[in-house]
Amino acid sequence: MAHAPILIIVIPLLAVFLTHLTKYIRLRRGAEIVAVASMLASLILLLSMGSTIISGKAIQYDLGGWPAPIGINLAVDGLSFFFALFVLGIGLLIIVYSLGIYQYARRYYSLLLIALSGILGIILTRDIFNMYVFFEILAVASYVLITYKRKPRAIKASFKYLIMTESAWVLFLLAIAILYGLTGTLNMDSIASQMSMIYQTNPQVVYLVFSMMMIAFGVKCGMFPLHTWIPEAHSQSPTPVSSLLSGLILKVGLYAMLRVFFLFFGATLLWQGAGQLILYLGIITLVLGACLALVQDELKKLLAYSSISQIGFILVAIGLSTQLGLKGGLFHIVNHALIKTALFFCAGIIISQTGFWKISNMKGIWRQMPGVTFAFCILSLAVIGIPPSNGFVSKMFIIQAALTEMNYVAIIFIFAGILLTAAYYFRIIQAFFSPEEFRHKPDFVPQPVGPFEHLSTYVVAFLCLLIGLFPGVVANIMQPALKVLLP
Amino acid sequence: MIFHTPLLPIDNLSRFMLALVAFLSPLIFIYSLSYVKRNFFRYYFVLLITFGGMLGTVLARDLLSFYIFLEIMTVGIYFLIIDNAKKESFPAGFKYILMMFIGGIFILVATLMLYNLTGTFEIAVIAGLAPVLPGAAVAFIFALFLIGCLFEIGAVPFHIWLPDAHPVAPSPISALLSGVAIKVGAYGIIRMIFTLRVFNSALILIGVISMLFGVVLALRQTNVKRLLAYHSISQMGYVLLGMGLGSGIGMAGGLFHILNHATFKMLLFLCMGAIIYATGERKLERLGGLGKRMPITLVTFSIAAFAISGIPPFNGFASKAMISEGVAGNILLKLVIIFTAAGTFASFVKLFRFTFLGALPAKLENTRGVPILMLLPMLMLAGACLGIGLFPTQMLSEFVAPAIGSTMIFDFWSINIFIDAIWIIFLGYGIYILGLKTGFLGIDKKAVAPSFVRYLSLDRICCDAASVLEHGCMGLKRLHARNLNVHLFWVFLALVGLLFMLT
Amino acid sequence: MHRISPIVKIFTRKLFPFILLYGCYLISHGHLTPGGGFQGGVIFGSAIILLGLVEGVKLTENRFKEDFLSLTKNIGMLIFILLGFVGMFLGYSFLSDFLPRGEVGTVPSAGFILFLNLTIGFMVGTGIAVIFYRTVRHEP
Amino acid sequence: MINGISIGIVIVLVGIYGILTRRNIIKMVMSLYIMNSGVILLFVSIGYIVGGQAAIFENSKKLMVDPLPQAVMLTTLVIGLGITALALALAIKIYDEYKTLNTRKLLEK
Repeated sequence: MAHAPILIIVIPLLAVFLTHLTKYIRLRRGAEIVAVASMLASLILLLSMGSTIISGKAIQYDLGGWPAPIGINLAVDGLSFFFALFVLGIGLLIIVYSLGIYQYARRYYSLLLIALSGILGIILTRDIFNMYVFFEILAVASYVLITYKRKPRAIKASFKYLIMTESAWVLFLLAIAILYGLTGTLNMDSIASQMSMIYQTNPQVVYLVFSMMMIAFGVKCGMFPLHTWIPEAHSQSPTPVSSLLSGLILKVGLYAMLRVFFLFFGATLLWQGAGQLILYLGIITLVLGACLALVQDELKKLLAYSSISQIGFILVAIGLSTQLGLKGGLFHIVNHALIKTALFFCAGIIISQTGFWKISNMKGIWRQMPGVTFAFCILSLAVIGIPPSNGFVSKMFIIQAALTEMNYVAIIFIFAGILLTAAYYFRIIQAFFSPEEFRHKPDFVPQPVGPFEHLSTYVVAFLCLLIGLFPGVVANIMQPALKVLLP
Repeated sequence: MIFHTPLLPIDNLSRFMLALVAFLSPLIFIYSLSYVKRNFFRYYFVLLITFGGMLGTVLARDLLSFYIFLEIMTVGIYFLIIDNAKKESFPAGFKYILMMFIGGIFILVATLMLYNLTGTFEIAVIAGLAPVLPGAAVAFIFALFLIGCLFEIGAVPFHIWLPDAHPVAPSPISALLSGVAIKVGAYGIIRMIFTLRVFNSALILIGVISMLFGVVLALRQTNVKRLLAYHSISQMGYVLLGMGLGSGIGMAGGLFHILNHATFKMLLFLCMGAIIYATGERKLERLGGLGKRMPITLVTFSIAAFAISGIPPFNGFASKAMISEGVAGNILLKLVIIFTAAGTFASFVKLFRFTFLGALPAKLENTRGVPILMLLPMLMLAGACLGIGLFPTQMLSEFVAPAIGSTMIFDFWSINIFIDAIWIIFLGYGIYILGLKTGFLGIDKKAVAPSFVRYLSLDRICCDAASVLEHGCMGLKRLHARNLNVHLFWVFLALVGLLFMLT
Repeated sequence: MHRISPIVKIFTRKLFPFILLYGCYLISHGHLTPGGGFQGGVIFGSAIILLGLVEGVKLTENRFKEDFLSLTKNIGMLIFILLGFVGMFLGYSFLSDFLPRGEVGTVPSAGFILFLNLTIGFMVGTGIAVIFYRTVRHEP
Repeated sequence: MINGISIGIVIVLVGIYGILTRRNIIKMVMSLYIMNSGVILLFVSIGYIVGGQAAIFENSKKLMVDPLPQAVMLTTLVIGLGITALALALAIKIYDEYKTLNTRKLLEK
């Protein structure tokens, strides 16, 4: 229906305030019901637009009736539909996972919904300042979510995350100011149309704007020099929040990078220096994340470093800036979001049941929790890229893209990256299956792990294998997205 | 759309390998029925996945599904190796999966390069296009694919995982691993030779090195399964030599040796498994005099020992004769073949002497025979060795030759083959006696191990490389833990860096 | 804590309603003169904070109870979104101006922007008051 | 020459200097807000037209300053408020737990 784009964003926002009001009605788990209902409503609305998007047309929507260059308008084209779909899917998964943990109160669900509506806003908006506002909404919600359990280390991690993100995003605001000075509008499409002319007159300014935006998106998606907040933020936050962080927030940073760079600088800049630059930064991120993960002993921190190195893979794929490279990159974004969310679920279940944080004292956990270990094995095989899983398909596309480009540096480092990933994931599997008898933590009462956690983990593990076996389904949803990026 | 993988129809080569995999793997299932005592569900679940992976690899009509099933098989075998969860099985498993992964990526890169050249993964189509493709690219792709498969086979420069994986894995798994899994790698090479029509003489060099390296180190071993593992390397050297010759007879000899090696190597591992099952001992020093207690294992072991060293009535001699026939011109290769055969014979005499003959150590007083379910596969395999040995011509004409699509008759019972056999026996016994005296066989501890062997071994080089990487990563980690201001400084430094890089 | 001098107490008690009136002026003339929902709301909040500082938190607590304030905050936001929906139901797009525009320069001139400002002012005022209550009651 | 834009840039640089060198986290939050206000000044002064009148519409056709940056900067101000309030709250909690505000000491804790 006509108002679908704005409704997708506003319904979770509406649900935020409804969850606050459920305090006054006696519905026992009102907040959860409202949260799940709002996500389902948004999902249904998005799917209702699916048919038109797949056939290639984009849906415009002007907020408040003002036409494009003046008012804020939303556009749902191939790329945003693709991202919105998997964001809503994973958002639903995260909410279902946190249903199990009973002590999460209304405040948690309202913050989660604010974050999700922020993400959806970023994906659907076509106005660059509006994207900044939604990024800030998302950022504020994630700062508070990280500190939800009020652990001192979590507060320190959240503070670090806040300072780093905000100081980078001041640069983004500067970039918007410069763009507004040059083009006079805030709408992405009109800026893009004038971009090539601006590049002719003064390329220096375009380079400045590009590097500022690169820094801003780099902090959000954990690129090489800007990834330092990720390990603490992931390991100290509650499990569903850390999967929200690495599953969605890193991916939205990548989405914004894709959207802005290919829209603004696509024709002029990307094919000379910038694409190569993203490639090399991706390679450094890849190797750094993998190396640090090799020597890491805390499970959640290790998964955080592995997120950084997988983001490196995606950056390499984007840096190649060919049709095949983008296809591999987009596919890997979806795969990695799915797999990493479920990996954090497994880590959460293990930590809440055993109370251990370090892998070294999780030895021989296989007898205690065979199901979770089995799911963990499937998921880590998926991250490495063992064939029947979906990780393999996207890794294959990325390698193929690097081969067609004859970019030997990229191939060698992708090779090393896959190897290092295999090394640190098999190190974990080795610890799980080790022969020593599992020593319980003295006087530790394991928290109750309800059916929701196990259910959502196994569903995602099965989904990974399913996508691995039938990648065609995701590939043709991705087709319109590729046409948007590389016409 | 992406994965239209036409698994069928298959040509003769796949049918040959299918027969090999399909006939031998069920024996593993039967054998492990009584061998495996704990966590049955996990063991059989992963074994079936591995079996599926093997069948898929053999039946694959296009390179991509070949790679996919190869990876499934590799991961399956990894979980089987760490199945009996002994302390030392994990480093070996870790080394195995990483080495196999390197090989896998080589194969994947080669497949994708081929896809870029020809636009398809289908083997048949690529075979058709092969002559028209640019020569240099085809040679490079073949080299990549070859390296990948050599990892799977465990040829010399890439063999590091094999001697560690075998002693640690449960016996049926090491039988499966060296009996069937290695053969799939050899199948990959043959398949690639046929599609790309590239004859690469490097194979001969690698084959010869593997043969010598395997035999020399096998003589030194005292751990029963490690000895057999080194022999796998040397036997696969034979296969590589056969394939490297490039002539029809060489290829047929190599293929025939794959079949023979699968049968007698699996039989050897099953016999050793029976001994370990009965006595619980792995080291030769603590074994001895089991002949009386385990007669059937004695018989089957001796058949397999004769087969592997190429003594006429048993199946090893047929394929070795073909390969030595193929290599007839070159004296040096002839010498190498004779020496390896003799060395193999010597080490199996040693094995035979120290397990079945000699005094029964006090501890093994009450060793009983092995349950029937374990003996059955051993007897069947012994029968197969004997049968192929007695009727090699029929075997060659309607089973091995059509696999390569050539009708070939080879006279197995000619006189010089008998002379070679006698040469092997005498030389082998001589080496055994010499080795016993100088302690080279490592039995009675006055071993004179040349120090350079310890220094040269690739294994140590890899471990050192791994520890260097470890220190590097620890250094990186220390470098990484800084306070907030420094991390912010990195943010703005990145901005300046980007600006500098762009302009 | 030294005692608040009586002058300050009397003045705040007398000035309190006028501060609120000034806040309302800012909100209602948001679309005409500099001001608007947020600024007016901040004035509301500062009025309550002033009362809290001078009279002591317990007195202001029972006058402006905290959960009442947070309830109004949430309801304010709900009304804002519903106003957006009203625009949508009347056939225009979301948050569009469905009221007729009065002549320039008078209060009803900007259609439904006035109601938006009201809700925002309401919400921000109560929100800042809630922040003040939480920080005052915080003990390490 | 001195106009709104150059002063805005200077303020942002002051903020960046502050956030990089100060050890005390409260001072870092303050310099964060300085950076924010620097950008706001820059953005607003981009829309400034010399001799333009304040963008309040009284149906007179005089030259008016571009109102869009000002409206946009209202939102940035609100966001700046939210971020600073949250950062200070976190700083208070950090001080409660670790009894120090120095980033170097915080690193070891």
